[in-house]
Amino acid sequence: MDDFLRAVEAAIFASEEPLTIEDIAGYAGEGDVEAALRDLAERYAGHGVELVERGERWHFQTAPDLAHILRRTREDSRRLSRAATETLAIIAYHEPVSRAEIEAIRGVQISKGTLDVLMEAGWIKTAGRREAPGRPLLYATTPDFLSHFGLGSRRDLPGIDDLKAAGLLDPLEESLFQLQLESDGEDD
Amino acid sequence: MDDFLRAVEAAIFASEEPLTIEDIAGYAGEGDVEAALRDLAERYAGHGVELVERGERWHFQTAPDLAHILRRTREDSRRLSRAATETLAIIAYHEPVSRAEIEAIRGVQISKGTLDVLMEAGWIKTAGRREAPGRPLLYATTPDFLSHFGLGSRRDLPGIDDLKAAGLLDPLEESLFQLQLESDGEDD
Amino acid sequence: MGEDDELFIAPVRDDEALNLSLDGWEGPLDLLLNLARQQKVDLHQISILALVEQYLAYIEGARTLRLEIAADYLVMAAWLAYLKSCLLLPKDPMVDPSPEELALRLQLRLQRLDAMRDAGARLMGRDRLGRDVFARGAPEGLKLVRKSAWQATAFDLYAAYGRVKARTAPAMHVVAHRAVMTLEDAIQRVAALIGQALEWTTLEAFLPATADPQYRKSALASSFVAALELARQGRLELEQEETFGELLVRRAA
Repeated sequence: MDDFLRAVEAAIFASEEPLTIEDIAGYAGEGDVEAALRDLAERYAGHGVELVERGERWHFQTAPDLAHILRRTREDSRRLSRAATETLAIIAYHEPVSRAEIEAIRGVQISKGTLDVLMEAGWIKTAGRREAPGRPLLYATTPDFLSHFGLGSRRDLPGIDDLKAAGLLDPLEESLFQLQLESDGEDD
Repeated sequence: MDDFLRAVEAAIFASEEPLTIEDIAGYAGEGDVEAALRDLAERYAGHGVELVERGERWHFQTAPDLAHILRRTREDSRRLSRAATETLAIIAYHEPVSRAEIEAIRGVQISKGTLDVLMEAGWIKTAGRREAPGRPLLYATTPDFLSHFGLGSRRDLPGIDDLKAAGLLDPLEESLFQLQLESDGEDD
Repeated sequence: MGEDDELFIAPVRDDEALNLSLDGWEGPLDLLLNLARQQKVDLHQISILALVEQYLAYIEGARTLRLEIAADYLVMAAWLAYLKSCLLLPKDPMVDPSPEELALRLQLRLQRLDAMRDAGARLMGRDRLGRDVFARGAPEGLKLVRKSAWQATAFDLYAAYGRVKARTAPAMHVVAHRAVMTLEDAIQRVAALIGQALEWTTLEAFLPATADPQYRKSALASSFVAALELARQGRLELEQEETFGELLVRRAA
């Protein structure tokens, strides 16, 4: 195992968070980081520990099939409410998306705490404003979202291609009964 | 690699503290933990990461010879000094421009350090020499300058009329005061 | 999985009418979706008319039980009743969008919500970091050495340029003309006039006649200083009987 490979391995191992290729190069110095990552991923294949890429950032984690021996019961306390789960899914599949759009899909107003919980978990962030009347604030997922749910990128979101093909992820602006009943108006 | 070995590896990797053989057996279940530890230590020999025993507890650590690479420079935000900001503005509005010209426009001398800071920030670069007596070195802004300040091109810089409208051209009492201060010696 | 069960709350059965409650639903769309799932067909093939009937019956049931019904459920009921009548009435080609189109949109809405609900459940069921898979428990951490990243905003930049421009622009100074009596003039004048003043005379008597209060003030100030100077030179004497009293002058003996 050459020193560059060892350096890449050590840097990712020592880091408290996933590292981008640029981050790794910053530690390991001159060399082909991508080739080293491929090499390492192969060496670790079948181990109890694996090298994975999540949102263009790399980290080691334990193999999923060992979950049963490592699972810590206390983690269950961090269960997301149904509203938060749906909201997270809507943001992930539609991002960037405004609050009004999330509400239109769910057919119900978001309580303030819902987005806060997702922000606090580090899974969503604000992502600028839409250049449209009212300039609504937009939300998108974070790299930590991808790491947490074991997604290489948003393309790995379960079923996203099918949903897209079915038109179920198309922009949705009109509110549910907008055409018939000018409802009391939606705010964001 | 058998599942017992993988479990031992994963348990040590995921643990927040070094584990005793009993701890490890608690996770990995039935099996010869000591043999597994020997096996793992051998597999990791020569890696950037090693399995080590300290006081009858086991943990992974990065190889000692790589300690020096696990250090990296971090960027700390520092506000640009007034002298540097003015110099940068003059270069942006008048580029390409020589140091003597900058000083003439600014009405105050600039220290070498001022230009160095702007170079280090990646906002200015040298842009050849003027074909004039003394062939003075010329300075211009970089693409990083445009992106940092959110400008599509130098044409997006507000014009003199815009500055006037924004009240930025009002001769301030303060500017006189500043002149006095700076002539005493400028710092960056 | 338990998690999924929670997402799809068990449908309400007719024989459990007393359990009829609106608390369990997150709004009318949620209720509609759950009713739609009772049709036990793919959401593509759902009968909107049947769904409308179910919803209206549900709301009616809640009404007879005198449950509190939130306004949005009633709005949805009104809209669905309207949709139902449109679907049953003979086609009017002038109506745009057509009732079929509206029904299709509602169906699409339900599919969208259903898809997101399903996606949420699938996300939660993944191997999650910190629950199913674990990062290194005790990373050494990477050391950082500080380096400067220079910060300045666009406003700083423009303000700086404005400052430079304001500073170096040729400034035109206009000094307003003011009538003043200089100290030199006052000394000459007081020195000339004191020759005639053998007795104590007020300083004011030496001032020129003027209607300009500013000039008078200037003349008084300058004449006072002139009197002090002349006194210093031993050419006149000064006297004041009380604080702020009249200032008297006469030629030195």
